[in-house]
Amino acid sequence: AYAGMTTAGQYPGIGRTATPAEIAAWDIDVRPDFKGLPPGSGSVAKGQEVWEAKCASCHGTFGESNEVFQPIVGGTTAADIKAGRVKSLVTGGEARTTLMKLSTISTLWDYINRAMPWTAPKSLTTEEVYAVVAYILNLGDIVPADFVLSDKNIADVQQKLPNRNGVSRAHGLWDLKATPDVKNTACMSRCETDVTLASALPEYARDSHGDLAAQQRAIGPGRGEPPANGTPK
Amino acid sequence: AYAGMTTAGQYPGIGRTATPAEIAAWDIDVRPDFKGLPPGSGSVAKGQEVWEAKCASCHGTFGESNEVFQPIVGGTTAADIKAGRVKSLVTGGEARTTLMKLSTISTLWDYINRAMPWTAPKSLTTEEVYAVVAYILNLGDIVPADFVLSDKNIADVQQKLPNRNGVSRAHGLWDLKATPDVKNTACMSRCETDVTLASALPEYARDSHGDLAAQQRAIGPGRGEPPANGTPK
Amino acid sequence: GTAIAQPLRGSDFKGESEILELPEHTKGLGQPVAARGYGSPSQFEQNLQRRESPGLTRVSAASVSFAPLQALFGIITPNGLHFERHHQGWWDIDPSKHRLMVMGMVKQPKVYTMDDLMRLPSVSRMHFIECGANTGMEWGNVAVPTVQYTHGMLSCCEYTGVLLSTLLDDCGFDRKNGKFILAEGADGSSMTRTISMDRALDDVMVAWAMNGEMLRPENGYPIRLVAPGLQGVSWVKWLRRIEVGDQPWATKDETLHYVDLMPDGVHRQYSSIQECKSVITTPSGGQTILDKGFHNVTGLAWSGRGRIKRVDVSFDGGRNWRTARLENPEMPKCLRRFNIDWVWNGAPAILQSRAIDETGYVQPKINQLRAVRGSRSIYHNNAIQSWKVAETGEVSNVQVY
Amino acid sequence: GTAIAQPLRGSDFKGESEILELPEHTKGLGQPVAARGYGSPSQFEQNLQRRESPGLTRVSAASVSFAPLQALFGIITPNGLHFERHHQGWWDIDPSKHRLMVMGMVKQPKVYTMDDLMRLPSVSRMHFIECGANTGMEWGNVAVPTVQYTHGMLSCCEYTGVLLSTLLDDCGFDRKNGKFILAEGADGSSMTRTISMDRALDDVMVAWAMNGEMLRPENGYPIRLVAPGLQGVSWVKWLRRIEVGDQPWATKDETLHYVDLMPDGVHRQYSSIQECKSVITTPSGGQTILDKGFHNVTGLAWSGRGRIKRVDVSFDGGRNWRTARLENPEMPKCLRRFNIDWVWNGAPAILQSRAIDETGYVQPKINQLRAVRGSRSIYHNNAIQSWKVAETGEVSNVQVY
Ligand code: HEC
Ligand code: HEC
Ligand SMILES: [Ca+2]
Ligand SMILES: [Ca+2]
Ligand SMILES: [Ca+2]
Ligand SMILES: [Ca+2]
Ligand SMILES: [Ca+2]
Ligand SMILES: [Ca+2]
Ligand SMILES: [Co+2]
Ligand SMILES: [Co+2]
Repeated sequence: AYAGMTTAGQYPGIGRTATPAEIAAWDIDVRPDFKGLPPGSGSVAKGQEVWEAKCASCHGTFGESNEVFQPIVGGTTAADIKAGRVKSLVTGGEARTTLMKLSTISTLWDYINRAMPWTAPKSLTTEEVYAVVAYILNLGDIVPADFVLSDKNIADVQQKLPNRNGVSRAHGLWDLKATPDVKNTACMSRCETDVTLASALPEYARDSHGDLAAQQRAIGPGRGEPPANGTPK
Repeated sequence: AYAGMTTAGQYPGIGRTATPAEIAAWDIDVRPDFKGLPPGSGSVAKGQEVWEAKCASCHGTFGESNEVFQPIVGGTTAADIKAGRVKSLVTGGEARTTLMKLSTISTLWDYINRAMPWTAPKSLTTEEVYAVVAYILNLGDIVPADFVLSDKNIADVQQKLPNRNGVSRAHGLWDLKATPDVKNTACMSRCETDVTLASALPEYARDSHGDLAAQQRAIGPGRGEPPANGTPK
Repeated sequence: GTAIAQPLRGSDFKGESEILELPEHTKGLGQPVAARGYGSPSQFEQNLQRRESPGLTRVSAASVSFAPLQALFGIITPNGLHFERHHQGWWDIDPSKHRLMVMGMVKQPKVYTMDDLMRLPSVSRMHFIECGANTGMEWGNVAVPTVQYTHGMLSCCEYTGVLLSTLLDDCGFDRKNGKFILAEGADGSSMTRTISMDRALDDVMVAWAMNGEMLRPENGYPIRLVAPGLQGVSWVKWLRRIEVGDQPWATKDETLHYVDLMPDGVHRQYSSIQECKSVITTPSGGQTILDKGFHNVTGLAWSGRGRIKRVDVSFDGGRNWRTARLENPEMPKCLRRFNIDWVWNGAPAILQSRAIDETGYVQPKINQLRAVRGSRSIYHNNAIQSWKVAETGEVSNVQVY
Repeated sequence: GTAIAQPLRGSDFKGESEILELPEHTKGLGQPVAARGYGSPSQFEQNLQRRESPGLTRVSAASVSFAPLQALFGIITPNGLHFERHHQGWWDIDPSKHRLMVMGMVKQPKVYTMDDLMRLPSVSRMHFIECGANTGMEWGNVAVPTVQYTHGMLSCCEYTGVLLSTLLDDCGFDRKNGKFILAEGADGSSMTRTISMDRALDDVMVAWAMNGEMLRPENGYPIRLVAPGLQGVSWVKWLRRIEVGDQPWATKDETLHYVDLMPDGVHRQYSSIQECKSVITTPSGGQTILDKGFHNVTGLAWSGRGRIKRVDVSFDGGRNWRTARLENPEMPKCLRRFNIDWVWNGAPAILQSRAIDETGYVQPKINQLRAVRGSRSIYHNNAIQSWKVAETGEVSNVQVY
């Protein structure tokens, strides 16, 4: 009965067909081309309700809080919306808000739908997700206060994202066949002629990680403290 | 100062010379040629005292106990002493006493000195070790009841050990260059023509290792119990 | 305080009490076998724990704990010390209730139980896993004191599981248009990552075991993706679903995080290969060298592009280099342990290691990386690490060029 | 009871509740990182413990606990499940007070602290360790039910330490007359074993680490001998002393035990090489095959003489054989994992594996071993293991020829 069944791709008795209902229950991802996006809509006003009830405690009333996670809103301008490039990313420091980085609106929709609120992921209705995404966009001055986000107009909103043109895949870290961007050589002698000490642990950070000696094995060469009988001999 | 010090065998700063007292404290091994045997002696009578006070509780008054470990005494004959080969080893089952196997007297001395009594190893004096070895030999009828074992006469006693000629090093499991004694061939098809079931777990032993299902992972193919929904389909 | 063996003192030195007075364990009876049916480390090893870096993240369930590389040996990371990275906390999932669904552009979408998966042809392979953000705190300046915090988002295990290609074949995936897969976890964050089909078919595994036993809960029990050479976030834990598709997904951790900011303000998206890298683990920051004289200097090297072919070590801040001894096995996308002799004469020194992989790529200096990528990239800092040894024997984290 | 994925039932089958109702862990927040600074296995893995074989020994401190091979993966044995063998119990020794003495036929007898040893040039290598008495209960007849008890005195780790040759060189050993070394432990039994100098200089190590961390107390913390290819008893734990000599020592465990009784009543002394051997771990005795259909049959192979080159598997009691897939790495004196496809049609079957090492030695049948060595040898039973699969799916231990 099992003759010939060990040929590649055939494992008799293993696994079963997934049902449509099962696929529907788990297939929640939404892609940049909006494949997977469920039909529906939500207003900024409704989004504000959701936000204040379920999000603001962690992310701040205006999405500005740095307490639980980096700020969601801030750092984008009307000029950025026009250009599709967030200018402060060129010059700014390391503080980057979600809206500064967001290049695909699907990402925000998908993530809130799957993972937020943090302590109760997947508890939002489809309308609530549309609404709260609309609200965040409104906080970022990307859509007006009377906006209703829906599967019909989300592609238009995509064209307003401040950083929609801000990403690139032309680099050496995605495709194994691509060329690395940084090169060193395997020089063996008289390589650096002047060795400059560019950086050391700042004084204020010395204690930041607790008692370092207590994080080392008490024997062997990798010890945190020299032995009782003193300094190197 | 450290020039040239990484040459083989030279590790500056590592380790120190052992002192004579330190070597004496740890160098307790006694070899078949009696290298390492400390001078001294002990009588069978003294040995009986030691045995009854410190050994008999585990090994039995006559070294016959099987409770805590296999018997120490038994299974040797006067003829064995003469031949230097224990005859019952040719025909007997798996029960083998210490004296049946003992081929070098140094082994008994060394082991009792280093490891017995089990709960207080290295607590015996040199005299006590000589004595208790003498006593065990006497229990095995190898030395008389008035015998005093010493570093002077131990080589003579070696010549009386029932199994002194009972060992061999001529086999394939000691020297990597030696030839293995058992050979099989890598036959691939029609190798065994009749497959005989020679042995299976006896009924009485089925429960000997407890609930086997509880010793298997509860998932995966290596389970102890078939799934609730039944036998192979 | 522990004693160092001293050179033989005057003739009045009889010996150490540790030798002359036999210790209790040489004169007594110890504990029985199976006293611990599943054992744990010695009581004297308690300093070695995985630890958080204070201030790095705001909440501990969306955070990272670092492996104590300063105290590990060889290439295998003990499962109890494997680094952790969770986005919505970890769970100990009942494996009998766990399912894996493979769907999307396939002929037959399928559901597998753990029983099903573990009956399939399996492979066992050793691979490193490194978080894309490892050493990320050091793009700008020295920020953290020890190798646990500079490089501790790195671990290496022997994984056992089924090749993802086996599952994709079993479901009859669309070989023509199926260019990407999405892997999704079963935790609250339902972590999602895109992997290109060529990599998925190459060496990606759905693994249930690490280092001989089932995955630990913190590492995705009962199944996780193993994506050799790719950054850790792609190694989706508590894996529940694989979808085959024709486009990448631009998920939250492909768009808002794990994107590398370049000097021109552009984010490199889908940056995921962990390039060739190495670090000296002993001696390293926060340690103190015991004494002048001979030392074995040791560390780890790895590359997401394949095998490690050579590691050079410098003791003078990069002026001169010597080639280290490499331990076996030589495995692709796996850690490799290196060792090199050093006689310390008590003078200040700067120690560095530089790895070369089978593609010929040479691990770069921090200034070479910064010249191309700036210092706001966060991810994929594979710079040569420098440790400064002071005259006192204290070792600290520095950057030189 | 766990569920097996069923073929798609009638059109009324909407799906499994495990999928349709999202589990708690997909809808909530889990535990933080570093909740456990040193982690442990899932709560669902508690069946897997090292265990004693009842009646094998009389007291548990001079006994053995067996590793649960039936549930392990790959080649690495998790340290918590490594088999144990103690003669006078185990101890957790303070490493700062532990010393190693190297003496005898050497120019300079020396004492090393742990600090000293760990500064020396180190190596990291993967090796199996097998007790010489492994499978010893089966010389006569089938005696025990599962692979844990038939083969569980077997483990495999990545060891880190210093080569014994480095220490012998450092002390200037007598190259001409120093033909043997004695290794001695620091426990109550002060276990002593003779090793010939050619082996000692070849690949024997003084190791302090197993699988990336320090040795476990049960395995000799802080140092043990690693004697690749030799039976476990030679891997002296809690090592305190190495003596160089010109003759073997005939210690208790070289004279009264670990001697192999031949049919002529002679004991083979110094029998210590672990010859080529293999065993199927899944399916194995005490397990039940879930279902007809496809199964991955897997097991372990090893040889004390070097590398494993081939493993053949028979499903019909040795009539016909197929060659299994071998996993990498291929390391000398190290476990090797094999896998082979099998479609079970529900009929009774007898499964066997047969390993071949780099010397060309073919693992023998039990009757071939008995023909030469009888059945009272106790040690070094490396026979082909047979597992019988009944129609019910139950797997049991049998001997066939
Ligand atoms: C209990 C705290 C908490 C609540 C309530 C909460 N969040 Fe979050 N949120 C977080 C944390 C923590 C993260 C980071 C998760 C991670 O590291 O992956 C996050 C991440 C996010 C992000 C991704 C930001 C980025 O740049 O990666 C978005 C968007 C977001 N939350 C939106 C929401 C919305 C909308 C709600 C309410 C419906 C909400 N959050 C409720 C804690 C919370
Ligand atoms: C508390 C129990 C106990 C006491 C007391 C004890 N022994 Fe033992 N003895 C053992 C055990 C257990 C072993 C096996 C140890 C092993 O497995 O290595 C043993 C082994 C031996 C052996 C080795 C036998 C062989 O064939 O391997 C000899 C000889 C021996 N004991 C002699 C003595 C003498 C002499 C004394 C007293 C001075 C003594 N024993 C006291 C428990 C005890
Ligand atoms: Ca089935
Ligand atoms: Ca989808
Ligand atoms: Ca010193
Ligand atoms: Ca000696
Ligand atoms: Ca310079
Ligand atoms: Ca036959
Ligand atoms: Co990460
Ligand atoms: Co043993």
